[in-house]
Amino acid sequence: MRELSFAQALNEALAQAMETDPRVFIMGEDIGVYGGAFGVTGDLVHRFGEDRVIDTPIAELGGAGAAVGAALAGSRPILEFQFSDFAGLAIEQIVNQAAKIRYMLGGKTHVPVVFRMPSGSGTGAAAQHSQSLEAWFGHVPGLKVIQPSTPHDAKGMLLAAIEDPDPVLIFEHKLLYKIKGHVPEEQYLVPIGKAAVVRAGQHATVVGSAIMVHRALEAAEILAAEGIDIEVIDLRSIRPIDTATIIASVKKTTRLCCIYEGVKTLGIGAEVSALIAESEAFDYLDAPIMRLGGAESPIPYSPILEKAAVPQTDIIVAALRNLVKGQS
Amino acid sequence: MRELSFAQALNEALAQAMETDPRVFIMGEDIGVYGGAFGVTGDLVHRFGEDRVIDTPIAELGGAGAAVGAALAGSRPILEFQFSDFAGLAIEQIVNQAAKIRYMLGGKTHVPVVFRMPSGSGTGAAAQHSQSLEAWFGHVPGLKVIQPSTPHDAKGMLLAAIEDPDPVLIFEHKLLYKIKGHVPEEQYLVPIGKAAVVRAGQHATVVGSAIMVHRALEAAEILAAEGIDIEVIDLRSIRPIDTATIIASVKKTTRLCCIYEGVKTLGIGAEVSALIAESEAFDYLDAPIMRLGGAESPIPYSPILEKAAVPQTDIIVAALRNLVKGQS
Amino acid sequence: MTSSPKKPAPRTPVLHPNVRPFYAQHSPDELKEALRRMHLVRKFEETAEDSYIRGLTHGTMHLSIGQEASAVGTTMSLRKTDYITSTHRGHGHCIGKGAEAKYMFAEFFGKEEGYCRGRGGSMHIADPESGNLGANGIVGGGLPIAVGAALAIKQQKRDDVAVCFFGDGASNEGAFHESLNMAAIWKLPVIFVCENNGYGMSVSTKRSMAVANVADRAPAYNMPGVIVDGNNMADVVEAMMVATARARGGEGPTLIECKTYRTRGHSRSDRNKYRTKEEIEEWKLRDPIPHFVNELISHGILDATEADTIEKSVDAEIKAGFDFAVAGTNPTPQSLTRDVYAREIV
Amino acid sequence: MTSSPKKPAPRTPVLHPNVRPFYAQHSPDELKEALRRMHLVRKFEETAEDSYIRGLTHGTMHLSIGQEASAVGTTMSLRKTDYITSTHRGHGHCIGKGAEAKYMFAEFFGKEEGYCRGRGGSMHIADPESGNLGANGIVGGGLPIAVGAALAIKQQKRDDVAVCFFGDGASNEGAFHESLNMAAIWKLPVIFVCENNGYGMSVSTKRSMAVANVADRAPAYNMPGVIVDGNNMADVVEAMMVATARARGGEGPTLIECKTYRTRGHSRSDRNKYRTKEEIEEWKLRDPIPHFVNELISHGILDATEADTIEKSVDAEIKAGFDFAVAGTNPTPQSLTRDVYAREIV
Ligand SMILES: Cc1ncc(C[n+]2csc(CCOP(=O)(O)OP(=O)(O)O)c2C)c(N)n1
Ligand SMILES: Cc1ncc(C[n+]2csc(CCOP(=O)(O)OP(=O)(O)O)c2C)c(N)n1
Ligand SMILES: [Mg+2]
Ligand SMILES: [Mg+2]
Repeated sequence: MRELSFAQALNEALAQAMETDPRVFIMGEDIGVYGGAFGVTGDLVHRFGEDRVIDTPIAELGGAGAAVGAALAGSRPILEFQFSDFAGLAIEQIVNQAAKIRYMLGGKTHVPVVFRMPSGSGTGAAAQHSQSLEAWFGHVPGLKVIQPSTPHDAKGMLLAAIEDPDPVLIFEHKLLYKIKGHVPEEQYLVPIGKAAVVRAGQHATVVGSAIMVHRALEAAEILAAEGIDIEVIDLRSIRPIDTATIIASVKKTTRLCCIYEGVKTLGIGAEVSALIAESEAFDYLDAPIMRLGGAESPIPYSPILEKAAVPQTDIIVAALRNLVKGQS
Repeated sequence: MRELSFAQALNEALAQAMETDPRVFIMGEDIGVYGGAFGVTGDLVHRFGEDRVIDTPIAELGGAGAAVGAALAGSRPILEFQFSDFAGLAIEQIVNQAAKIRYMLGGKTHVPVVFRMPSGSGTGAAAQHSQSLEAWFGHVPGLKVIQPSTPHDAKGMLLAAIEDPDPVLIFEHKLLYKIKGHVPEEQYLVPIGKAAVVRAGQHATVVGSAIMVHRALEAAEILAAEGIDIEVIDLRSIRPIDTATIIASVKKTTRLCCIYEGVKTLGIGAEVSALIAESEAFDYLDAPIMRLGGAESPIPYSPILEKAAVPQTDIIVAALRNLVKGQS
Repeated sequence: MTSSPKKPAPRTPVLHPNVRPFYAQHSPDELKEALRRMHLVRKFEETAEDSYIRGLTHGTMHLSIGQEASAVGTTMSLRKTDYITSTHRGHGHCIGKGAEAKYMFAEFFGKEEGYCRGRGGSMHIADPESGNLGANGIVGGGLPIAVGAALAIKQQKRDDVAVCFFGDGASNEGAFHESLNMAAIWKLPVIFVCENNGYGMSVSTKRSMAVANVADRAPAYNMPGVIVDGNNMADVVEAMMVATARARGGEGPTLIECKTYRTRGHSRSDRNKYRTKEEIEEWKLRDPIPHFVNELISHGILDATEADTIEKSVDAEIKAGFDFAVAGTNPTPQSLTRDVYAREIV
Repeated sequence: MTSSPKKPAPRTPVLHPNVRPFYAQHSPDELKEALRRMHLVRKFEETAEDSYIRGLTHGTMHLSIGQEASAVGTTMSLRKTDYITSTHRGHGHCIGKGAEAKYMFAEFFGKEEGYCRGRGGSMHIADPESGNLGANGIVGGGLPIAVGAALAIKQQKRDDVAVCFFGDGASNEGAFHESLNMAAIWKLPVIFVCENNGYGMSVSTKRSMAVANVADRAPAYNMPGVIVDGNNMADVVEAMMVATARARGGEGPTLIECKTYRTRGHSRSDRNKYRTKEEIEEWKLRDPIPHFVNELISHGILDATEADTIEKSVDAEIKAGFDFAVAGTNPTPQSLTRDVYAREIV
């Protein structure tokens, strides 16, 4: 079974898409000879040339707008933001243009663009380089927002995003780039909008995404030793969100905890909680719906504080034990 | 009792703040001789001069950054975005700078800036001029986000925002500018972070903000005739959010409906629902938590579609009847 | 090279002994069609304004009355496969690129028959079929989009161009800087057409820029910056002939600044407090349409009766378009979320 | 007006018969202090780099080694009440504006004693007390902030200035355009200092701009654009003398482009694939520090032993600062949300 890192899986998806579809090209800051700030584009510029692997000036708004325009003109652009935080400079093009153009034009056109969003904390890069902004874009009709947690899904979901006729944002947690896992060599699609039950359990449902899926699985292993049986769902897609899978799980386990790195308030866990609280699963709930989200602060530099700012495995273990056993 | 329109109340707040505090100034597009796109600044340029009522070029990022810089240098800037949609161009300065500078500098400075955000639909201005983005900013630690629904609160909360040492965004629903109400002549503060129970009721709690408070009250009146007694809470502040007031109400009424104009998914109703679902009030709930939010689409131009895109009174009435009586 | 008015315009303009390139290189039919479109823009907007005043439509509306020469002059010789990105003041660009008034009216009235099926409205009327990538409610929003369209053109090895419309006010947006820089370093086939009507809403260029002309900013991108009388068809078209030849030839972008004026307010809510009646009246005397009619007549391309026929035919088209729109179908609330995505979410 | 080296610099530079203004108008003590600060910047960064390599700190780090003349030269004559906005490569600006190495080290090590109490780290080290409004992790983020600070200065009728540091890469951001335009139309006391080290991360200015110099963009804002050898203290300081005099005198902003080079990689992850060893070595020969030492000696302001003494004193300060930082206090997790707001949320 061939293993690749998350970053290598993304690189392979980009390479295969460019090989099979001449309309596909990638652009971004330092994605050429530098190979990308996180090494995802690697040597693609040498394989596909500077016309299809384009180093942009440092101009996020212009870069995003150029991607939108190229998509409208029949190309298939993939724009890498060096850090998802910098997309804050391009919100106008992503949200006011890419997300709305098709609708504003009555469906007479569409915008097949992919925005790659390296995100999350844990690298000591502090407040302006560590945000998790997936909830923002999940709030925007016209966009699709995905967040793979494994190398396998990273490749399959990026290929699905490139093949999708609508604008897709793929959030790539920086701490995942180096993790390894099985990745098939052929091109394959992992559908957008489908969550995955990555661990079956009886006592509680944990819904998480990206790095939090791994921490949830660690926590589940620890709790298994105590006879607490946790079901873990990898959300994978923020918009559209796979409500059915979560409802089915909660009906079975009767307990729900949402774990996410983004700021707790108005983060993705708020939506997951509300979806269940308004659903038929509400009557099955045996406990309040728990949320473990990022702290109500910017991400600090100090490693001690940075760790404290997002849910860590020990915290998750204690919280789930409390959820199931009702103990603190 | 003196009556002023919502817009006049804001104008009076700006004028009084500038009279009493020489550090206060306002800037924005067409706020001078034009008087503001919605007439809020009116004739202030004639009263306070072009040095304190500054027409900026059409440059939202630069304007917002200039406001941040002026705040850091000891002034008290108030920036008007002509439409909150255009703040999408200035997210970088609002979210990466204004919200984080104090924290990144270890509390050694602070950023007393106010951003005025005319928002919402109902004016036929279509997808790029009608958004309700309060949820986005409510997700950002370091910012305060308020959303008054009456002329009285508009004046008092804007004065509180100007007096506040931290960055505050005030969302002004365009359909409210013309509504009239009692406004005291003196300067007064309506505290940021406190919701208001604007109608006491027994059978269900409705939490809304801005224009939705008015529709909720209309709906409550209609339902009162059927013997359904609705409690209406005006959220007023999105960040910080007044959880205690909502919890107390839900414990009493045992039913909750959140009504908001922003897109339903990941909108403010998601947070209100999740706050209750994780709280001690959960055990008091006799029904799933209901959300009535904006449609999962951009705001369309056609008046028929535009109406259908956000909760209207008739929809609210039917939904609340269903919530209380369990009928459809 | 030829000056025969029958032949279509060659790729680069040619100076004719006694006729300027615009007249030398466009056939009478082309010139008359240009005039017809100018009338169409004018009368479309006058009728739209009238419907608005009569309360037949809602929302807002930005009229380009007085700017028809720049809108039609820049678009009249474009191919269908060329692109434009338009603005909030885009009715003229839309018609210039080949849109039909009836579908524009239908959009303006929020009907399913409209170009945007009633979803877009006045500020977003656009016909993608004709290469119009969209009007834009965001000032400067179309600038990087045009650059991207030109990038795609280059990648697809086409010799089409992207024409990017924007105003003087938009040139103060960061998007202007980022877009012109990218177009310049990548030598893209973009023509940046700045319709400088002297004001960004209420703020004059004197108050919003430190230079006298938007074109004075072109050297910062090592790009030609051309200033023309935006109310003079011949001036506008000849600048476009040079710029499009440059762009199609792979020589890169050009910035054309059309000096013009909007004789109506910025939008419906404008009380014109920031300018004088005199200024407005003075510019009304420089109306591009009669000026063009007179030039056509003086060149013997048109006579008074023909001029009248053209105007009458436009009146008829407008009337028919208006009736078509009024009789159109309203969208149903059930169709609200249709077309949010090209692939409906499962 | 005087040329006596004892007196502090007068507001406007004066040409001395045979000594250039920089030497004529700064006292030996001022000049030696400038040298000391250049050493301090260099040695702070070398020590920081070493700690990083030894795994004593985490995160990333952007070194300005080779750029000390522009950092210190632009800041040495500023008042405490003048402002600067700095960048991700801001250690030099911070020290130039008067910060102490020990508190910078403490920040670098994430300690409560640090300038940002360990919340900011290398990319955000700043001492607001000394008029440093902050380093910035967002390229171009400080540009409009400096404009706003200058706007406040003007409103408060002060004659202070705001110095805005940014790189060649940042000059391609829309924020550059919007900021220079606002500063120009409002005649604000801002000095835009572009430290052009030839690259924005891996992309050379040849690939990211269509003009040869960032200063070539100044005319678009009707602003003076001055180009100086950024590795030559005298050149940098004299350009600043003129610009600050202009700004304090209410004559408006200036753009100064310091041509320089970073001899280290962009950040820790840089493998220098985009430039040649030869280029780096060539620039190392143009190291601003020995060049300045030689000039001071040739002007008889410094002798070899004194030069050595200064360097030794800096070594001691660095050593002490490093030890201070290592011995510092780690923040407690409980303090995580402290200082998010100035007025704690009730
Ligand atoms: C980003 C943005 N800022 C502000 C506005 C509001 N607005 C609409 S048109 C306009 C003036 C634009 O001026 P200009 O670019 O000169 O075009 P003109 O209206 O003169 O044709 C303004 C401020 C907007 N729509 N988008
Ligand atoms: C808005 C934004 N885009 C990209 C980055 C990533 N980044 C950090 S520094 C840098 C290069 C900046 O180049 P320049 O302005 O020339 O400054 P230099 O690093 O050369 O000192 C880049 C691309 C960022 N921090 N912020
Ligand atoms: Mg204009
Ligand atoms: Mg550089």
